[in-house]
Amino acid sequence: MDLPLPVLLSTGHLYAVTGAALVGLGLYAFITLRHPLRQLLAVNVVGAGIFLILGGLGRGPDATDPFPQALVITGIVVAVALTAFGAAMIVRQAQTRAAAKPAADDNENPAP
Amino acid sequence: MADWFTLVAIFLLLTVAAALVRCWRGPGPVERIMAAQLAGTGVIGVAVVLGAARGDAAFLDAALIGTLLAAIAVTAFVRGTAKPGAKE
Amino acid sequence: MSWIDLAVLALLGAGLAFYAAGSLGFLRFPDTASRLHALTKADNLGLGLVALAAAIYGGSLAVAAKIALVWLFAVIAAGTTSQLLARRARLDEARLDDADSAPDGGLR
Amino acid sequence: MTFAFDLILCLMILGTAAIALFVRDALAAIAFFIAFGNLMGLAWLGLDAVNVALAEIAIGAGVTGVLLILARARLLALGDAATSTGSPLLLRLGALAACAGFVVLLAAAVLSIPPESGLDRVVAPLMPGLGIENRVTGVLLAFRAYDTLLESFVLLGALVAVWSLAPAGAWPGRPADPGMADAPMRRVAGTFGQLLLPVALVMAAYLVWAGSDLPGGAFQAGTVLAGGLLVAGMGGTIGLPSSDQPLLRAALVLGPVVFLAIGLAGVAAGGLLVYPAGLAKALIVTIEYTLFLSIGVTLALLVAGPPMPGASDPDPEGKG
Repeated sequence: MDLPLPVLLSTGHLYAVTGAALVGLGLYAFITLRHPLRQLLAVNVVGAGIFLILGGLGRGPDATDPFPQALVITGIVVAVALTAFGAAMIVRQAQTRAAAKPAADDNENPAP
Repeated sequence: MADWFTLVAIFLLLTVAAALVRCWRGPGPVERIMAAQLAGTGVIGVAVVLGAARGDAAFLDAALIGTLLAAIAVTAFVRGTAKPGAKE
Repeated sequence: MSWIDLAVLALLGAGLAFYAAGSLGFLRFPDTASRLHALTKADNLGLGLVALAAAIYGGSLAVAAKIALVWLFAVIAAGTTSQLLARRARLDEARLDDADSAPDGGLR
Repeated sequence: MTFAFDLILCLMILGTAAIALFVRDALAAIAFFIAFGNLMGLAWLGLDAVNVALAEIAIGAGVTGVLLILARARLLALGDAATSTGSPLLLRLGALAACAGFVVLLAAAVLSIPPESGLDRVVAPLMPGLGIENRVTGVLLAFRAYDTLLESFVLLGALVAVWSLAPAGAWPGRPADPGMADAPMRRVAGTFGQLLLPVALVMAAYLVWAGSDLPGGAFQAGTVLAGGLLVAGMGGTIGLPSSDQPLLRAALVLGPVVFLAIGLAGVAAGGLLVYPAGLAKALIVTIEYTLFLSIGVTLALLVAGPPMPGASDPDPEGKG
C-alpha cells in the first residue's frame, strides 16, 4: 500500500531545511521580542534549528552519521545549562528591579 | 504492515495538532498545560508506533523517557506562584 | 493478512478512535473538569490499545514487556497530573470567587 | 509514506515554534515550547538518531519545560507577566527581510550539500577496538572525548554561574523551596515523587549500561535522573541540599574529575584521553557512570536555581 506521494526531498534535506527555517524564525523573534524570557525561547529555537541542520545533513540514504549525533547531544546538554543560567539571570534581574522600587510596584505593573 | 503503523503515526500527530488548537484558544492556564501534556502523550504514542513501523526497539526507550517525564511540567506548573515558603 | 495482522489492525483502529475521541473531547468540552476527563481517560486508553498492537506486532517478549512498562507509567503519570490539575483548577476558581483575594498570587 | 510523516512533522515543528515565540501569553508560549520539544524528539526519531531523540525528549520536553515554568512563576510573583510586547514596525520589517534572506541563503547552502553519513564509515572499523557497539557513545567518549570532557566542565561552570546569582547573605543556603504550599497537592506529588525517583534511577542506570551497545548514554541518563530529582523535590519527598554540603559538592565534581583523571592517565598510554588497548570499555563505562551522576545532580540544581534567603534552612551550619 504505497501512497503515490511525490518524494521531493530526501529525509535528510527535509529536516535540514526545516532547521534552516527554525534558525530564521528564532533570529527574527530574538530581534523583535522585547521581554528577555521570550528572547531566551528564541535562542533555544535557533539552537534547535542548527542541531536539526547538523542532524539532517548527517542522515545518509543508508545510515545516520554518529558524528553529528554526538555533537548535537553535547549541544543540547550545554544549551539547557545555559538556558538555566539565562533564566536565573532574568529572574534575578526582576528581583533586583522589584526590590529597587517596592513602593511603586503594585500600581505600575499591569495586572497579569 | 509497517505502512499501517506509519499511517497511525500520522493520525496521532494530527491529534496532537488538535490538542494544540485548544492550547491556543484555552481560556485559562490549566488548559494550556493540559494541551502540552496531551502533546506529550501523543508523542509517546507516535514513538511506540514508529518503533513498530521501523522494527527498532530502541524507540521504546524514547517513549519510556517520555512517560517518566510527562508529569514533570505539570508538577512544576501546579505549584502556582506561591512565593518561597508563603502559604497558598 | 493473517489473523494476527487483523488483530493488530483492529487494535490500531480502536486505539486511534480513542485518541481522536480524547483529543476531540479535549477540544470541544465546555469546562476544565470535563476536558481533564477526556484528556486523561480516553487518551490513555488509546495509548494502551496502540501499544498493545505494537506489542503483538513486535513479537518478542522483551519488546512487549517494555511496551507494558511504557503504558503503566503513562497511566500513573496521567493519574497524578489529573489530580494535580483538578486541584489547581479548583484553587484558581476559589481565588476568582474570593472578593478580597490578592491579584498577584493568581494564575489568570 | 514515511515522507508524509516527516513532512507533517516538520510543518508542525515550524508551527509550534512560531506560535511559541509570538503568542502573547507567557504560559501559552511555554506550553507550545514544550510541545515543540516533544516534536523535536520525534524529528530525531524520524532521522533514526535514537540517541539524540532520548536526549531531546528528556531535555526539551522535560528539564527545559520545568525550567521555564518555574522562571515564569517567579516572574509572575514579582508582577512581571512576561507577555511579549511588539516592537516598532520598521524594526519588524527590517528584521523580517533580513531573516527571510538569511533563511533562503541557509536553505540553499544546506540543499547544496548531499546528506551523507560519511563519517559512519570512518568510525565503523574503529569500534571493535573499543569493545562497544554504540557508535555515538564511541564518538562521545573515545574519538571526540575532548569535547565531552570540556562539556562536563561547562555544566559545572554553568552551575557555579547560577549559584553566583545568589542574593547577598543567601549564600551558601538552599535554593528556593520547590515544594508545594497546598497540602493535598503536596501529598499527591509526594507519593508520585516517591515512586518516580527510584524508577528514574533504575531507568538512568539502564540507559548508561545499555549506552555502550544500544542507544543511551550518560547525558540521557543524567537528564532522566535530574527529572526524577526535580519531581521528588517538588513533591517534598527530598529536600534540596544546601550548596556548601560536602557530599553534594563531591557528587557535582565526581564525573568531570574522574573523566579528567582517566584522560590524564591516558598520557602514559600514548596521549591525552587515549585508552589503553584492553581497558577501553571498562574505562568508558566508569566515566559514563560517574558522569551521569554529576550531570543528573547538576541539571537538577541548575533548574532549582540560586540559593534564596527565604528558603527554610533547618540546619544553618549546612551539615545536612
